[in-house]
Amino acid sequence: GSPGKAPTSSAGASKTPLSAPDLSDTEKVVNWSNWQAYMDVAGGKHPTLDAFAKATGIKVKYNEDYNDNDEFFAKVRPLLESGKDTGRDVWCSTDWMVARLIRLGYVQPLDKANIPNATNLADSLTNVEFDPGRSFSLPWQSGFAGIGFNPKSTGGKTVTTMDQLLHDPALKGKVTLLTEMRDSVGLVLIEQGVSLATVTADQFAAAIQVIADAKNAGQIKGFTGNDYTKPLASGDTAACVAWTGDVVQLRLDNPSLGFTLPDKGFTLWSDNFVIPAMAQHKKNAEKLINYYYDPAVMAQVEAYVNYVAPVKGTKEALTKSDPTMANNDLIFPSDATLARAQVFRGLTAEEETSFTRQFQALVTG
Amino acid sequence: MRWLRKNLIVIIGLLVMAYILIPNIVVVVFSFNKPAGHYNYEWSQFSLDAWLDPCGAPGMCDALGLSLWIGIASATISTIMGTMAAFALGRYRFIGRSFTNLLVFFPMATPEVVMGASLLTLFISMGLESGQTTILIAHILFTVSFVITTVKARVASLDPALEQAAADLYATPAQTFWKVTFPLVAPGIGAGALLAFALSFDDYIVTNFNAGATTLTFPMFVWGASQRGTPVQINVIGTVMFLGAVAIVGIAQAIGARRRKVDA
Amino acid sequence: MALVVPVGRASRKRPARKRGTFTPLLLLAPAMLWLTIFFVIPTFSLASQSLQTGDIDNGFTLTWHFQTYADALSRYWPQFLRSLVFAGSATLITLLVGYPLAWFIAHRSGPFKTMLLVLVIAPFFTNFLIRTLAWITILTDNGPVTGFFRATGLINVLRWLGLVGNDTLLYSPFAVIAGLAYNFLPFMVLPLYTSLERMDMRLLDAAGDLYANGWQTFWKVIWPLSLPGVVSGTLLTFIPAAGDFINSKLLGNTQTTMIGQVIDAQFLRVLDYPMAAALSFILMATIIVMVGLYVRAAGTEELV
Amino acid sequence: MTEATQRKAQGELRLVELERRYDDFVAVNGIELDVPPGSFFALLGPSGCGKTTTLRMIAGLEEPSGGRIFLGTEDITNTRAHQRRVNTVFQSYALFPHLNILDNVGFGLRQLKVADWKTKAMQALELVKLADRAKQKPRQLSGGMQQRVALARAIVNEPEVLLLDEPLGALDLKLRREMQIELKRIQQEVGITFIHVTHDQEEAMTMADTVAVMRAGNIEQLGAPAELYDKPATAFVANFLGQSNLLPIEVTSITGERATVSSHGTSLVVEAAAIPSEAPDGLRLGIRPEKLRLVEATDTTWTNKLSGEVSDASFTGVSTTYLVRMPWGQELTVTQPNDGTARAELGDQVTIAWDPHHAFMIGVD
Amino acid sequence: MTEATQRKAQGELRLVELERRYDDFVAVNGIELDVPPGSFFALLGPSGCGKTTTLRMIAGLEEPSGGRIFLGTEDITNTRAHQRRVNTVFQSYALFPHLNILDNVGFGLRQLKVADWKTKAMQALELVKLADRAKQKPRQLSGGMQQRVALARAIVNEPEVLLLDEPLGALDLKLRREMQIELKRIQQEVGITFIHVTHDQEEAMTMADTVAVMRAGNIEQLGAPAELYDKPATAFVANFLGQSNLLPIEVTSITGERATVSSHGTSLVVEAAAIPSEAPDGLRLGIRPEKLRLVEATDTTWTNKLSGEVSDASFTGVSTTYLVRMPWGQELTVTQPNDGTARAELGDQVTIAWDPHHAFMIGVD
Ligand SMILES: Nc1ncnc2c1ncn2[C@@H]1O[C@H](COP(=O)(O)OP(=O)(O)OP(=O)(O)O)[C@@H](O)[C@H]1O
Ligand SMILES: Nc1ncnc2c1ncn2[C@@H]1O[C@H](COP(=O)(O)OP(=O)(O)OP(=O)(O)O)[C@@H](O)[C@H]1O
Ligand SMILES: [Mg+2]
Ligand SMILES: [Mg+2]
Repeated sequence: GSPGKAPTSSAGASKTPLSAPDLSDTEKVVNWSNWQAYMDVAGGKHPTLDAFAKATGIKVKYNEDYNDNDEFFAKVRPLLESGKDTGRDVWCSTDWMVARLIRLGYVQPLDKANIPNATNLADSLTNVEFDPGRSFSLPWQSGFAGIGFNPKSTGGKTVTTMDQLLHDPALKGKVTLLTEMRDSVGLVLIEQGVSLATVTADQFAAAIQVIADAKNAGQIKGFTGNDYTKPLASGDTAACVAWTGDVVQLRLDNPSLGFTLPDKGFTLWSDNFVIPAMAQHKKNAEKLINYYYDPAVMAQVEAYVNYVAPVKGTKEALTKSDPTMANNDLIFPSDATLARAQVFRGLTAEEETSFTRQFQALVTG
Repeated sequence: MRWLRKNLIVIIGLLVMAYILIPNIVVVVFSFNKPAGHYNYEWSQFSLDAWLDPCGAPGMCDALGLSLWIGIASATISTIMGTMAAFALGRYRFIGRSFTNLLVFFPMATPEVVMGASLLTLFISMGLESGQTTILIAHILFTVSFVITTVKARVASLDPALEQAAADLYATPAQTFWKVTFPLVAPGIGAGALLAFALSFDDYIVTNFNAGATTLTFPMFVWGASQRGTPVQINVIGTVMFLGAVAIVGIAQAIGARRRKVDA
Repeated sequence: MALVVPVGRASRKRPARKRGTFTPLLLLAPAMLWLTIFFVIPTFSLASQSLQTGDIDNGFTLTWHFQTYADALSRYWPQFLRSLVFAGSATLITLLVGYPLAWFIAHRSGPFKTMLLVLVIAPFFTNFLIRTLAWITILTDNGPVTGFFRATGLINVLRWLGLVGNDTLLYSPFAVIAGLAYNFLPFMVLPLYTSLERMDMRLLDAAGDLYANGWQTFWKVIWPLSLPGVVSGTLLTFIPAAGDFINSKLLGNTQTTMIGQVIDAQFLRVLDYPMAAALSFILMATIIVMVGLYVRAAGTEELV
Repeated sequence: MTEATQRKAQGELRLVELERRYDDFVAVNGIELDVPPGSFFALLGPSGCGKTTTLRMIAGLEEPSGGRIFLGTEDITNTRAHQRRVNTVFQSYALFPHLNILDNVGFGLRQLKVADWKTKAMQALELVKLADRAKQKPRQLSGGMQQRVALARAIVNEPEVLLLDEPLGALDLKLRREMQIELKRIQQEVGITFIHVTHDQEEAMTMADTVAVMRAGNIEQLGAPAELYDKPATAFVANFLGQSNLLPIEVTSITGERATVSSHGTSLVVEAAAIPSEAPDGLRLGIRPEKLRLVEATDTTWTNKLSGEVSDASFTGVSTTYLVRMPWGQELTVTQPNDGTARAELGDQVTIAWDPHHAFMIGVD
Repeated sequence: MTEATQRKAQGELRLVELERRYDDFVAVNGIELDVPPGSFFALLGPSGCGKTTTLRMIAGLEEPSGGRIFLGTEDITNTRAHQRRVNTVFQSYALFPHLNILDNVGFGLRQLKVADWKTKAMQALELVKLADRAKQKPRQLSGGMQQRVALARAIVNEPEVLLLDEPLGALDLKLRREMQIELKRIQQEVGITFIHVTHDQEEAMTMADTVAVMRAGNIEQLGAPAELYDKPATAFVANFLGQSNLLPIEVTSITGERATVSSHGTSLVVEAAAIPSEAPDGLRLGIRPEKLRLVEATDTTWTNKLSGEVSDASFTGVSTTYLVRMPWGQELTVTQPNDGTARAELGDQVTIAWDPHHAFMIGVD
């Protein structure tokens, strides 16, 4: 593409991402927007970032301003739409957002030549439906959505299925689902035996209906973002759809908290590195990605963030320093566990609009 | 009984004050927590760790600094502009006054998401790069209405005789303003400035839209952090800000009192 | 439009000189310029957006599709209504608790006046999220506050009023209203303080002398004289509260959704910009109309 | 005026050791006062002597620092303002700016639930000649009009005790006289106890049954108007109530009813009974300017004569006031009625004379 | 007082057709006034006649609805208040509540950049006897003290024109007299033009060079005090400035300097020159109460005598005032000095007399 191309008023008109001249060789910096607390910390610094700067001479401007996929998208969309630089060279978006970004032509293909370590990508993540061959994205962290519960409030019961979550009278009015559609609806779909890779509009609508019924019956008290953690910990929420990383953290405080990955399956999500259109330091960004695809480096990160590492060999690297963590099935899931994980398929624009609308009608109704 | 009647208002006032401050107390308590994980929800054990390392959460102190500076700058500017406008609206009658009043209410009635997004679109079409400037502009925009409304109430009830007395004593309008009007309206302006600062310092939604890649404000930091667990340092900052404000006021008053004593 | 706000006795006795006519314009210029550039212009583009159709993949075009407004109203009127009711209740509560506090600060706090004013604002120094999370801690099901409500039977009153669903306080209309009231209390207290602080206490003496007891003095003298403060306080509370969504999101349940949440979802998640814009306009229009009626009814113009 | 009769003063107002301090400043210094029911009591005193403070304590608007207040047999010290059947005309008017004149005047009546408050308020407004202003706001009235509203607002309630703090100060002489007559009439008709602070001595003299002169928080002298005027007990009272010429004297001899005293070498005759027994030292003889006559130097009908030079003469309508300088430098003030008798000119050598029974004597304070 | 000399009144103050309306109410009705520089001008008039409004227009605090104001040759109608070398003592004081007494008084001096403002302000405070209150706030002072502060605040600036709106109304007689003397001294020393509104007629009479009597927005009469008093032009002035007894008369004959008139059948002698030429109808003869003497019925030294019955007698310090009822029902007021002459009793039949040159004559208004 050409940087001088006039910004078009209608989005989506350009499906080929715009690229800017790469200043990587002259400016030894890379701007990375990431989620909060998604990076190892020691003494007020990020050791792996410092090490990267030391090793390559590239300074990472690490900005923890990616708080929410939708909000972040709303913030950068007008810039991307009008063909302007977002000021960021790389960020980490969740799978479905990556799908949208690719669809809209807002992200650039990765130059794998600069990322030799990309081969360390975990096998389960190499071929995702929304980005075949991983040409635009590489996962940064992954996790599962399952069912978290607080035995204090369930009356000692464990919650093992979505069906129980949505219908067990013991949980009535003390259940929360996530506002993350693909996790909340995904779990219900899986429960119904639907594969997330092939989900149809009818199946989706049926799942929505199940949730709507539960909501109308007063079973569901709310749909939450990350703020589900506090009520779960205190017992104000008895059971909810929850993410692995959070539960690992919560359990450190409160070991009695339960977490189930339903037998029928559960969702797997990843937050993925992508390089936005018009990024100024694409090559530096790719070097950065490459750096984190070194298992030893990823192990350092993992020791802090407790999510699922997408890099092969991380578990081995971590075993030396922290064997308990290395043996945690939620951080380093076994192959058997991974086999049950599903990823929501990429949606067409129309599907995305329709599904989201249905789901939001439920959330804000 | 008599005592109760005389001090009833004090008792109620203190109770309401307590209502306002209870959450702060929770925040203070948890600033001494040492959570086992990232989440600072459950009391785990007493520790001074966070206090000894208040900037231990990377980026937080930078974000705090930015928020403070933006809060002070935007409160200052919007207080000045808002006070001026409040005087015009509270005191003069002119064509378009009702419309102007309306215009003042509109920004307060606009949902923040919408305001943030439309501002972003505007900035982009103006070619303004997101960053401190855009945050500042946005903050002034949504705080100025609050200042106007607060100050106007005070201006409206000002006794004009005093300003006339000043004019009679050779004070130009500007001098009248600074020497008589301002001191008398000061509580209103002070309240407006406090509101403006508070709104600016605590805003997330509008700010998030208009912040640049490297301008992370404190609320953005907290919001983001809460997605993965809130560091104890956030509570420390809350406590420090809280106690700091109290200390500043206390010291200022002590100095004022001493000066008065020296004067007398 | 009746959006006129108290004009002091100033207006008549002040010499309105020829050059005086420009003074208000000069005074207004910066703020109005600011509002015009950064608010009015975007508002026009928002208006146009509300009449567009399309989606982010294919872009939006202006089709003068007024139907969006009809859809917005028919689909989301319960949320609108709820927002107004919640914001109204919260405003009432802040007025009820804020008034004594403002009086206390203005007249009974002696040297602690400034200190208390800053303390009123102090919650804002800790982040709104942290604050709300602290509320969740306070209102938690097994906490002392809920315990108190249960022990005194107040919880049954709340349930009877439909403010809580079962015997817990959290995630209920009650929690949302309480949260709104808490968060917007400073917006009520500060303007009230401002107008109470300069009240001529001799008038209270006069009322007492003329057989008005404390309560009557309040209603007949203090209250009407503080109306400018009451009006601005209620406006500063009600308007933002009606558009708020944080409180209903964090403290409420699926039955407490407010319109701010809907707009947020339409804008950010559904990406239906026309719908979001239309909803915003309806919200703004509703608020402005209500405020207009309110200011006229309060009749602050006639005061003093 | 049916309520009025029930409401009229039942008992005397009694102040016992009433005291009020502001920090360490004593505004009212333990005064004792008995005001019989239905009497017209005038309180005089220089600026800042504590008159307003005293009234405010009686009204219940100021809490005494010490002492008690009785109305009849009842101790009302701790009764609240609105429960006392006492009304005040405030020195600063204290009209309610948000109410129109009629509502201001009707305020108290409405508190008392008087049904026809409007009629009564209008009557009171007619009394103060402001009936045509009933619908205006206080700020639209002139100073004197506002004062009359304040007056109407208090008297319309016909309380047991009416406190008037310079209620006529802003009125022109003519109106003041009319109002004085009205006040006196109301007071006698309704039988209210009036406590009247005024700076118009004539007002105090003509209207009051009893006059109290305050000085720096104390009551200096109390008595019937003529008594205070003719026989002031202290130099302060003598000079405060009208002017006095004070001559230092020494008693030289007392024979029966008459005594001989000398002042600056001149021998003068006084009434023996007038010499205060307790304070024989530093005695001064006082004589009012209007009791002094300009006489012929040769006139022998006068026993007391002094000669001097006219150092000033000023015409004041009813009379002319001369300053006559004595040989020892003191200037005596002489007021002569403009009754057609000859006027003296500046510089004239004149003789002044007085009747012994017009003189009074006071010790040092 | 170096600045003072430069600052003293340079030119006369001239009001031309000055008018002020409030809605359709005319507060000041096109008055014409010339006040020579350095003169002491008194403005009298009943409550609400427009005195304060006039002063406010001169000060520049109120915009005239019509007419012009000149100071010397300069048209100051549109000059703003702070640019006029005019200071005002406000009827309502208008002290700055946030400043202490010293700062209140020093306010104008500091505006004028007078270096030793503190010394001067203290001097002014000493003048009004409040030097010891310099550090207090206005609300800590009594009413009279506040008024004195207002006075000090205005005079300390020694302006060209000083407007005094009842500046001594709240002071006791003694202090008022002292202040009058001080004011007069300052006025003469510094040469300021004073425009003084007062309700104290004696004050106006003794202090002013010229007195103007206002009535309902108009100037009714203007002249030297004695002239106004002795020869009032209208019944209003006659009654406003002191009391007058007005007898309806008809001229029966004029012989040289004397004229004979008859009133209710009694023949009286008047000075022919006193008969107003323009209004021969409805003539009334006026005579001041203090010009009337109680005489023996047989006394033939008086040409004008009337007989009646004492219907009221009241003692007022300096003098006693009698009401004497004439056979035709009218009551005449007679003031007799208490100079030791015999007093009449209620019900006594008395004869009153006066000197023809003390009488004045007025037509109908
Ligand atoms: N703001 C106003 N609105 C309407 N009428 C007013 C206003 N100010 C003054 N007036 C009217 O103008 C007239 C003159 O008022 P002004 O204050 O000049 O009287 P004044 O001569 O000073 O009387 P006083 O001796 O009682 O102070 C009054 O009748 C008053 O009611
Ligand atoms: N709030 C206060 N704080 C301090 N001192 C006060 C206060 N109020 C009154 N005083 C003092 O008390 C004294 C008496 O005041 P008060 O008002 O009773 O005087 P007054 O006799 O009414 O005088 P005036 O004739 O001037 O009205 C004054 O010296 C005054 O300064
Ligand atoms: Mg007083
Ligand atoms: Mg006046």
